[in-house]
Amino acid sequence: MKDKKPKSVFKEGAISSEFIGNSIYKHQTKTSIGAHNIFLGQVRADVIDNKTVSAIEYTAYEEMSNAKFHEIREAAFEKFELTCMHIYHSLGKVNVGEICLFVFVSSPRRKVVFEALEFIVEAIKADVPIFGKEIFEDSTHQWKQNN
Amino acid sequence: MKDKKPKSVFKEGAISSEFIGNSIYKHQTKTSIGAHNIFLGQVRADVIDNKTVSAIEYTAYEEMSNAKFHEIREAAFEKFELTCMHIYHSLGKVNVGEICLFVFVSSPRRKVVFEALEFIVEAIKADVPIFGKEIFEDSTHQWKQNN
Amino acid sequence: MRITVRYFGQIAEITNKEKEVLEFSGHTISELMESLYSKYTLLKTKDFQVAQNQELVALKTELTGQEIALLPPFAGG
Amino acid sequence: MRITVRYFGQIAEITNKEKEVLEFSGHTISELMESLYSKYTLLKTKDFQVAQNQELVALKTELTGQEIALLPPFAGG
Repeated sequence: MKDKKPKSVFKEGAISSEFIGNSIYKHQTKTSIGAHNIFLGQVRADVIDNKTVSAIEYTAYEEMSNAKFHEIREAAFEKFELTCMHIYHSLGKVNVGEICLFVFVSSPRRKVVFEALEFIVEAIKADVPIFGKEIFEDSTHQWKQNN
Repeated sequence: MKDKKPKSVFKEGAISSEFIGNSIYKHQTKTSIGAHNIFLGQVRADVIDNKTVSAIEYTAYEEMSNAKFHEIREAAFEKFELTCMHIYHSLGKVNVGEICLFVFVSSPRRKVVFEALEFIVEAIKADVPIFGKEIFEDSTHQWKQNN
Repeated sequence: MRITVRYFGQIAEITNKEKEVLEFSGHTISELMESLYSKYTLLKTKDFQVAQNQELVALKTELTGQEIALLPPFAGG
Repeated sequence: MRITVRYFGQIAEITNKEKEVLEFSGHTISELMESLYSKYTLLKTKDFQVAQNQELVALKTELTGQEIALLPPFAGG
Protein backbone atom coordinates (compact mmCIF):
# COMPACT_ATOMS: atom_id res chain seq x y z
CA MET A 1 0.00 0.00 0.00
CA LYS A 2 2.89 2.38 0.65
CA ASP A 3 3.90 4.24 -2.44
CA LYS A 4 7.27 5.54 -1.39
CA LYS A 5 8.90 5.96 -4.75
CA PRO A 6 9.84 9.52 -5.72
CA LYS A 7 7.50 11.16 -8.14
CA SER A 8 7.22 14.46 -9.87
CA VAL A 9 6.11 17.09 -7.40
CA PHE A 10 6.02 20.09 -9.71
CA LYS A 11 3.07 20.92 -11.90
CA GLU A 12 2.96 23.72 -14.43
CA GLY A 13 0.44 26.36 -13.32
CA ALA A 14 -2.29 26.13 -10.69
CA ILE A 15 -3.51 22.89 -9.13
CA SER A 16 -7.19 22.49 -9.99
CA SER A 17 -9.96 21.51 -7.60
CA GLU A 18 -10.86 18.71 -10.05
CA PHE A 19 -7.37 17.29 -9.71
CA ILE A 20 -7.72 17.34 -5.92
CA GLY A 21 -11.19 15.77 -6.01
CA ASN A 22 -9.91 13.07 -8.34
CA SER A 23 -6.93 12.39 -6.09
CA ILE A 24 -9.33 11.89 -3.17
CA TYR A 25 -11.45 9.57 -5.33
CA LYS A 26 -8.45 7.38 -6.15
CA HIS A 27 -7.94 6.69 -2.44
CA GLN A 28 -11.35 5.12 -1.99
CA THR A 29 -10.00 1.73 -3.04
CA LYS A 30 -7.49 1.82 -0.18
CA THR A 31 -9.78 0.47 2.50
CA SER A 32 -7.21 0.39 5.29
CA ILE A 33 -7.34 4.20 5.36
CA GLY A 34 -9.48 5.79 8.08
CA ALA A 35 -8.30 9.40 7.92
CA HIS A 36 -7.07 11.80 5.27
CA ASN A 37 -5.61 15.24 5.93
CA ILE A 38 -5.10 17.72 3.12
CA PHE A 39 -3.28 21.04 3.12
CA LEU A 40 -3.87 23.52 0.30
CA GLY A 41 -1.86 26.69 -0.20
CA GLN A 42 -3.86 29.35 -2.05
CA VAL A 43 -2.48 32.59 -3.52
CA ARG A 44 -3.71 35.57 -1.48
CA ALA A 45 -4.60 38.97 -2.94
CA ASP A 46 -2.37 40.73 -0.42
CA VAL A 47 -2.35 44.52 -0.48
CA ILE A 48 1.14 45.98 -0.06
CA ASP A 49 1.65 49.77 -0.28
CA ASN A 50 -1.76 50.11 -1.91
CA LYS A 51 -0.94 47.61 -4.61
CA THR A 52 -2.79 44.32 -4.83
CA VAL A 53 -1.11 41.02 -5.65
CA SER A 54 -2.71 39.46 -8.73
CA ALA A 55 -0.53 36.36 -9.13
CA ILE A 56 2.61 34.61 -7.94
CA GLU A 57 5.10 33.30 -10.45
CA TYR A 58 6.98 30.33 -9.02
CA THR A 59 10.43 29.17 -10.00
CA ALA A 60 12.57 26.54 -8.29
CA TYR A 61 15.99 25.01 -8.17
CA GLU A 62 14.33 21.89 -9.45
CA GLU A 63 17.03 19.27 -8.93
CA MET A 64 17.64 20.34 -5.34
CA SER A 65 13.88 20.74 -4.69
CA ASN A 66 13.17 17.21 -5.87
CA ALA A 67 15.95 15.91 -3.63
CA LYS A 68 14.49 17.86 -0.67
CA PHE A 69 10.96 16.65 -1.38
CA HIS A 70 12.32 13.12 -1.42
CA GLU A 71 14.06 13.64 1.94
CA ILE A 72 10.87 15.08 3.42
CA ARG A 73 8.85 12.08 2.16
CA GLU A 74 11.34 9.60 3.60
CA ALA A 75 11.47 11.42 6.94
CA ALA A 76 7.67 11.54 7.15
CA PHE A 77 7.26 7.83 6.36
CA GLU A 78 9.93 7.10 8.96
CA LYS A 79 8.31 9.21 11.70
CA PHE A 80 4.62 8.54 11.05
CA GLU A 81 2.55 5.47 10.22
CA LEU A 82 1.23 6.71 6.90
CA THR A 83 -0.52 4.69 4.23
CA CYS A 84 0.29 7.24 1.58
CA MET A 85 1.52 10.76 0.98
CA HIS A 86 1.32 13.04 -2.05
CA ILE A 87 2.87 16.44 -2.61
CA TYR A 88 2.27 18.75 -5.56
CA HIS A 89 3.64 22.27 -6.04
CA SER A 90 3.05 24.70 -8.86
CA LEU A 91 5.69 26.22 -11.09
CA GLY A 92 4.98 29.25 -13.26
CA LYS A 93 2.09 31.64 -12.80
CA VAL A 94 -0.66 31.01 -10.27
CA ASN A 95 -3.40 33.63 -10.00
CA VAL A 96 -4.94 34.81 -6.74
CA GLY A 97 -7.51 32.35 -5.45
CA GLU A 98 -5.77 29.47 -7.20
CA ILE A 99 -3.96 26.64 -5.45
CA CYS A 100 -0.17 26.34 -5.57
CA LEU A 101 0.49 23.62 -2.97
CA PHE A 102 -1.40 20.37 -2.33
CA VAL A 103 -0.19 18.01 0.40
CA PHE A 104 -2.25 14.87 1.06
CA VAL A 105 -1.55 12.32 3.80
CA SER A 106 -3.57 9.23 4.73
CA SER A 107 -3.40 6.77 7.59
CA PRO A 108 -5.52 4.13 9.28
CA ARG A 109 -5.99 6.51 12.25
CA ARG A 110 -6.48 10.22 12.63
CA LYS A 111 -3.92 11.32 15.24
CA VAL A 112 -1.02 10.61 12.95
CA VAL A 113 -2.31 12.56 9.95
CA PHE A 114 -2.47 15.85 11.86
CA GLU A 115 1.13 15.58 13.02
CA ALA A 116 2.41 14.31 9.69
CA LEU A 117 0.74 17.01 7.60
CA GLU A 118 2.05 19.87 9.70
CA PHE A 119 5.55 18.35 9.70
CA ILE A 120 5.54 18.05 5.90
CA VAL A 121 4.13 21.52 5.20
CA GLU A 122 6.59 23.21 7.58
CA ALA A 123 9.50 21.29 6.03
CA ILE A 124 8.44 22.32 2.51
CA LYS A 125 8.23 25.97 3.54
CA ALA A 126 11.64 25.88 5.28
CA ASP A 127 13.78 23.55 3.17
CA VAL A 128 12.71 23.51 -0.46
CA PRO A 129 14.33 26.10 -2.78
CA ILE A 130 11.21 27.49 -4.40
CA PHE A 131 10.97 31.19 -5.19
CA GLY A 132 7.86 33.31 -5.60
CA LYS A 133 7.53 36.55 -7.48
CA GLU A 134 4.42 38.40 -6.31
CA ILE A 135 3.06 40.23 -9.31
CA PHE A 136 0.88 43.27 -8.62
CA GLU A 137 -2.04 44.41 -10.71
CA ASP A 138 0.13 47.21 -12.19
CA SER A 139 2.69 44.59 -13.36
CA THR A 140 5.35 45.59 -10.84
CA HIS A 141 6.53 42.86 -8.51
CA GLN A 142 8.21 41.94 -5.24
CA TRP A 143 9.74 38.72 -3.97
CA LYS A 144 7.82 36.57 -1.52
CA GLN A 145 9.54 35.25 1.58
CA ASN A 146 8.32 32.49 3.91
CA ASN A 147 8.19 33.08 7.65
CA MET B 1 -16.38 36.89 4.50
CA LYS B 2 -17.17 34.88 7.64
CA ASP B 3 -20.06 32.54 7.17
CA LYS B 4 -20.93 31.82 10.76
CA LYS B 5 -24.57 30.96 10.41
CA PRO B 6 -25.54 27.41 11.31
CA LYS B 7 -26.13 25.13 8.38
CA SER B 8 -27.12 21.56 7.84
CA VAL B 9 -24.20 19.30 8.71
CA PHE B 10 -25.79 15.95 7.95
CA LYS B 11 -25.89 14.45 4.49
CA GLU B 12 -27.66 11.25 3.54
CA GLY B 13 -25.08 8.62 2.55
CA ALA B 14 -21.42 9.04 1.63
CA ILE B 15 -19.77 12.39 0.87
CA SER B 16 -18.49 12.25 -2.71
CA SER B 17 -15.07 13.37 -3.89
CA GLU B 18 -16.85 15.58 -6.44
CA PHE B 19 -18.66 17.38 -3.63
CA ILE B 20 -15.33 17.98 -1.88
CA GLY B 21 -13.64 19.17 -5.08
CA ASN B 22 -16.52 21.52 -5.74
CA SER B 23 -16.38 22.86 -2.21
CA ILE B 24 -12.68 23.66 -2.72
CA TYR B 25 -13.51 25.32 -6.04
CA LYS B 26 -16.06 27.62 -4.39
CA HIS B 27 -13.34 29.01 -2.11
CA GLN B 28 -11.25 30.29 -4.98
CA THR B 29 -13.19 33.55 -5.04
CA LYS B 30 -12.17 34.20 -1.42
CA THR B 31 -8.82 35.79 -2.12
CA SER B 32 -7.96 36.62 1.48
CA ILE B 33 -7.47 32.90 2.10
CA GLY B 34 -3.89 31.61 2.05
CA ALA B 35 -4.31 28.18 3.60
CA HIS B 36 -6.96 25.47 3.64
CA ASN B 37 -6.90 22.36 5.80
CA ILE B 38 -9.26 19.48 5.17
CA PHE B 39 -9.96 16.40 7.25
CA LEU B 40 -11.73 13.42 5.72
CA GLY B 41 -12.93 10.42 7.67
CA GLN B 42 -13.11 7.29 5.50
CA VAL B 43 -14.76 3.99 6.44
CA ARG B 44 -12.12 1.30 7.03
CA ALA B 45 -12.50 -2.38 6.13
CA ASP B 46 -11.48 -3.44 9.64
CA VAL B 47 -11.18 -7.16 10.30
CA ILE B 48 -12.62 -8.20 13.68
CA ASP B 49 -12.68 -11.89 14.66
CA ASN B 50 -12.13 -12.85 11.01
CA LYS B 51 -15.08 -10.78 9.83
CA THR B 52 -14.55 -7.77 7.58
CA VAL B 53 -16.48 -4.53 7.94
CA SER B 54 -18.30 -3.70 4.70
CA ALA B 55 -20.12 -0.50 5.73
CA ILE B 56 -21.05 1.69 8.66
CA GLU B 57 -24.63 2.79 9.15
CA TYR B 58 -24.78 6.12 10.93
CA THR B 59 -27.61 7.42 13.05
CA ALA B 60 -27.64 10.49 15.25
CA TYR B 61 -29.58 12.34 17.89
CA GLU B 62 -30.00 15.02 15.27
CA GLU B 63 -31.32 17.94 17.30
CA MET B 64 -28.58 17.59 19.92
CA SER B 65 -25.95 16.95 17.24
CA ASN B 66 -26.85 20.13 15.40
CA ALA B 67 -26.66 22.07 18.66
CA LYS B 68 -23.23 20.55 19.37
CA PHE B 69 -21.97 21.26 15.85
CA HIS B 70 -23.10 24.84 16.33
CA GLU B 71 -21.23 25.10 19.66
CA ILE B 72 -18.10 23.64 18.06
CA ARG B 73 -18.30 26.16 15.19
CA GLU B 74 -18.74 29.07 17.57
CA ALA B 75 -15.87 27.92 19.78
CA ALA B 76 -13.56 27.46 16.78
CA PHE B 77 -14.37 30.92 15.36
CA GLU B 78 -13.75 32.34 18.83
CA LYS B 79 -10.40 30.61 19.33
CA PHE B 80 -8.96 30.81 15.81
CA GLU B 81 -8.81 33.47 13.10
CA LEU B 82 -10.71 31.54 10.47
CA THR B 83 -12.15 32.87 7.23
CA CYS B 84 -14.53 29.97 6.93
CA MET B 85 -15.37 26.56 8.25
CA HIS B 86 -17.53 23.76 6.88
CA ILE B 87 -18.53 20.49 8.48
CA TYR B 88 -20.42 17.63 6.82
CA HIS B 89 -21.23 14.24 8.32
CA SER B 90 -23.01 11.30 6.76
CA LEU B 91 -26.17 9.66 8.01
CA GLY B 92 -27.28 6.25 6.81
CA LYS B 93 -25.08 3.69 5.11
CA VAL B 94 -21.51 4.50 4.08
CA ASN B 95 -19.53 1.71 2.43
CA VAL B 96 -15.86 0.99 3.10
CA GLY B 97 -13.59 3.39 1.22
CA GLU B 98 -16.29 6.07 1.21
CA ILE B 99 -16.11 9.32 3.13
CA CYS B 100 -18.34 9.95 6.15
CA LEU B 101 -16.81 13.15 7.61
CA PHE B 102 -15.58 16.27 5.80
CA VAL B 103 -14.21 19.18 7.82
CA PHE B 104 -12.83 22.17 5.93
CA VAL B 105 -11.18 25.23 7.51
CA SER B 106 -9.61 28.23 5.78
CA SER B 107 -7.57 31.15 7.02
CA PRO B 108 -5.23 33.83 5.69
CA ARG B 109 -2.29 31.97 7.27
CA ARG B 110 -1.36 28.36 7.75
CA LYS B 111 -0.50 27.97 11.46
CA VAL B 112 -4.07 28.56 12.52
CA VAL B 113 -5.65 26.00 10.20
CA PHE B 114 -3.67 23.11 11.65
CA GLU B 115 -4.72 23.92 15.20
CA ALA B 116 -8.31 24.70 14.26
CA LEU B 117 -8.85 21.52 12.24
CA GLU B 118 -7.57 19.22 14.96
CA PHE B 119 -9.64 21.06 17.58
CA ILE B 120 -12.81 20.67 15.51
CA VAL B 121 -12.29 17.00 14.58
CA GLU B 122 -11.51 16.01 18.18
CA ALA B 123 -14.58 17.91 19.41
CA ILE B 124 -16.80 16.16 16.85
CA LYS B 125 -15.49 12.75 17.87
CA ALA B 126 -15.95 13.47 21.58
CA ASP B 127 -19.09 15.58 21.83
CA VAL B 128 -21.52 14.88 19.01
CA PRO B 129 -24.09 12.12 19.56
CA ILE B 130 -23.56 10.15 16.36
CA PHE B 131 -23.74 6.35 16.41
CA GLY B 132 -22.15 3.91 14.01
CA LYS B 133 -23.19 0.35 13.31
CA GLU B 134 -20.33 -1.56 11.70
CA ILE B 135 -21.89 -4.02 9.30
CA PHE B 136 -19.82 -7.07 8.43
CA GLU B 137 -19.82 -8.86 5.10
CA ASP B 138 -21.97 -11.65 6.61
CA SER B 139 -24.60 -9.04 7.63
CA THR B 140 -23.89 -9.33 11.35
CA HIS B 141 -22.90 -6.11 13.08
CA GLN B 142 -21.21 -4.47 16.03
CA TRP B 143 -21.32 -0.92 17.38
CA LYS B 144 -18.42 1.43 16.72
CA GLN B 145 -16.94 3.43 19.55
CA ASN B 146 -14.58 6.42 19.30
CA ASN B 147 -11.40 6.45 21.31
CA MET C 1 -44.71 14.25 34.59
CA ARG C 2 -44.93 13.37 30.93
CA ILE C 3 -41.49 12.54 29.56
CA THR C 4 -40.37 11.55 26.10
CA VAL C 5 -37.52 9.06 26.31
CA ARG C 6 -35.39 8.51 23.22
CA TYR C 7 -33.10 5.56 22.54
CA PHE C 8 -30.22 5.40 20.11
CA GLY C 9 -27.86 2.86 18.58
CA GLN C 10 -27.32 -0.28 20.63
CA ILE C 11 -29.67 1.06 23.33
CA ALA C 12 -32.50 1.18 20.81
CA GLU C 13 -31.71 -2.45 19.95
CA ILE C 14 -32.39 -3.39 23.58
CA THR C 15 -35.52 -1.33 24.05
CA ASN C 16 -36.67 -2.30 20.58
CA LYS C 17 -37.97 1.22 20.06
CA GLU C 18 -36.50 4.63 19.37
CA LYS C 19 -38.87 6.65 21.44
CA GLU C 20 -41.61 6.35 24.04
CA VAL C 21 -43.68 8.72 26.11
CA LEU C 22 -43.83 7.88 29.81
CA GLU C 23 -45.91 9.14 32.70
CA PHE C 24 -43.37 9.33 35.54
CA SER C 25 -43.58 10.53 39.15
CA GLY C 26 -39.89 10.38 40.23
CA HIS C 27 -37.68 13.42 40.77
CA THR C 28 -34.23 12.54 39.48
CA ILE C 29 -32.60 11.08 36.40
CA SER C 30 -31.46 8.23 38.64
CA GLU C 31 -35.01 7.31 39.57
CA LEU C 32 -36.02 7.33 35.92
CA MET C 33 -33.10 5.02 35.09
CA GLU C 34 -34.15 2.58 37.82
CA SER C 35 -37.56 2.45 36.27
CA LEU C 36 -36.09 1.84 32.82
CA TYR C 37 -33.71 -0.83 34.15
CA SER C 38 -36.61 -2.81 35.50
CA LYS C 39 -38.45 -2.47 32.21
CA TYR C 40 -35.41 -3.30 30.03
CA THR C 41 -33.13 -5.53 32.08
CA LEU C 42 -30.36 -5.69 29.48
CA LEU C 43 -29.90 -1.93 29.78
CA LYS C 44 -27.76 -2.47 32.90
CA THR C 45 -25.14 -4.28 30.83
CA LYS C 46 -24.64 -1.34 28.47
CA ASP C 47 -22.54 1.79 28.58
CA PHE C 48 -24.47 5.00 27.96
CA GLN C 49 -24.81 8.65 28.94
CA VAL C 50 -28.03 10.50 29.62
CA ALA C 51 -29.06 13.79 28.02
CA GLN C 52 -31.86 15.96 29.36
CA ASN C 53 -33.17 18.44 26.82
CA GLN C 54 -30.06 17.84 24.69
CA GLU C 55 -27.51 18.39 27.45
CA LEU C 56 -25.58 15.57 29.11
CA VAL C 57 -26.51 15.26 32.80
CA ALA C 58 -25.39 13.30 35.87
CA LEU C 59 -27.60 10.66 37.43
CA LYS C 60 -28.32 12.76 40.52
CA THR C 61 -29.62 15.62 38.37
CA GLU C 62 -33.18 16.73 39.00
CA LEU C 63 -35.60 15.59 36.36
CA THR C 64 -36.94 18.71 34.67
CA GLY C 65 -36.88 17.82 31.04
CA GLN C 66 -39.47 17.07 28.49
CA GLU C 67 -36.94 14.97 26.58
CA ILE C 68 -34.54 12.41 27.99
CA ALA C 69 -32.17 10.54 25.69
CA LEU C 70 -30.05 7.44 26.37
CA LEU C 71 -26.86 7.81 24.36
CA PRO C 72 -24.44 4.92 23.80
CA PRO C 73 -20.76 5.71 23.03
CA PHE C 74 -20.32 8.27 20.27
CA ALA C 75 -18.89 7.12 16.97
CA GLY C 76 -18.91 10.19 14.74
CA GLY C 77 -16.35 10.45 11.95
CA MET D 1 38.49 24.68 -11.49
CA ARG D 2 35.45 24.87 -13.76
CA ILE D 3 32.31 25.75 -11.80
CA THR D 4 28.73 26.21 -12.87
CA VAL D 5 27.06 28.96 -10.85
CA ARG D 6 23.28 29.15 -10.80
CA TYR D 7 21.16 32.15 -9.81
CA PHE D 8 17.53 32.15 -8.76
CA GLY D 9 14.72 34.59 -8.07
CA GLN D 10 15.82 38.09 -7.12
CA ILE D 11 19.48 37.02 -7.35
CA ALA D 12 18.99 36.18 -11.03
CA GLU D 13 17.49 39.65 -11.46
CA ILE D 14 20.77 41.17 -10.28
CA THR D 15 23.09 38.93 -12.25
CA ASN D 16 20.76 39.16 -15.22
CA LYS D 17 21.40 35.50 -15.95
CA GLU D 18 20.32 32.16 -14.48
CA LYS D 19 23.57 30.32 -14.98
CA GLU D 20 27.19 30.81 -15.92
CA VAL D 21 30.30 28.65 -16.12
CA LEU D 22 33.36 30.12 -14.41
CA GLU D 23 37.02 29.19 -14.37
CA PHE D 24 37.99 29.77 -10.71
CA SER D 25 41.20 29.19 -8.77
CA GLY D 26 40.08 29.91 -5.16
CA HIS D 27 39.57 27.24 -2.50
CA THR D 28 36.49 28.20 -0.48
CA ILE D 29 32.92 29.24 -1.03
CA SER D 30 33.85 32.54 0.58
CA GLU D 31 36.51 33.28 -2.04
CA LEU D 32 34.04 32.51 -4.79
CA MET D 33 31.53 34.89 -3.22
CA GLU D 34 34.14 37.69 -3.05
CA SER D 35 34.74 37.20 -6.73
CA LEU D 36 30.98 37.32 -7.47
CA TYR D 37 30.52 40.41 -5.26
CA SER D 38 33.07 42.31 -7.32
CA LYS D 39 31.38 41.21 -10.52
CA TYR D 40 27.80 41.91 -9.31
CA THR D 41 28.03 44.70 -6.74
CA LEU D 42 24.32 44.65 -5.87
CA LEU D 43 24.67 41.07 -4.66
CA LYS D 44 26.01 42.35 -1.32
CA THR D 45 22.67 44.00 -0.60
CA LYS D 46 20.73 40.76 -0.91
CA ASP D 47 19.95 37.94 1.46
CA PHE D 48 20.82 34.49 0.11
CA GLN D 49 22.17 31.06 1.01
CA VAL D 50 24.69 29.06 -0.97
CA ALA D 51 24.27 25.46 -2.09
CA GLN D 52 27.12 23.30 -3.31
CA ASN D 53 25.99 20.30 -5.31
CA GLN D 54 22.44 20.80 -3.97
CA GLU D 55 23.36 21.00 -0.29
CA LEU D 56 23.41 24.24 1.69
CA VAL D 57 26.94 25.10 2.82
CA ALA D 58 28.67 27.68 5.04
CA LEU D 59 30.97 30.31 3.55
CA LYS D 60 34.10 28.73 5.00
CA THR D 61 33.34 25.43 3.26
CA GLU D 62 35.92 24.10 0.86
CA LEU D 63 34.96 24.52 -2.74
CA THR D 64 34.61 21.04 -4.20
CA GLY D 65 31.50 21.25 -6.26
CA GLN D 66 30.73 21.36 -9.89
CA GLU D 67 27.56 23.29 -9.18
CA ILE D 68 27.13 26.27 -6.88
CA ALA D 69 23.73 27.93 -6.47
CA LEU D 70 22.83 31.28 -4.91
CA LEU D 71 19.43 30.87 -3.27
CA PRO D 72 17.34 33.82 -2.09
CA PRO D 73 14.73 33.29 0.67
CA PHE D 74 12.47 30.34 0.02
CA ALA D 75 8.81 31.00 -0.75
CA GLY D 76 7.30 27.59 -1.40
CA GLY D 77 3.60 27.06 -0.72
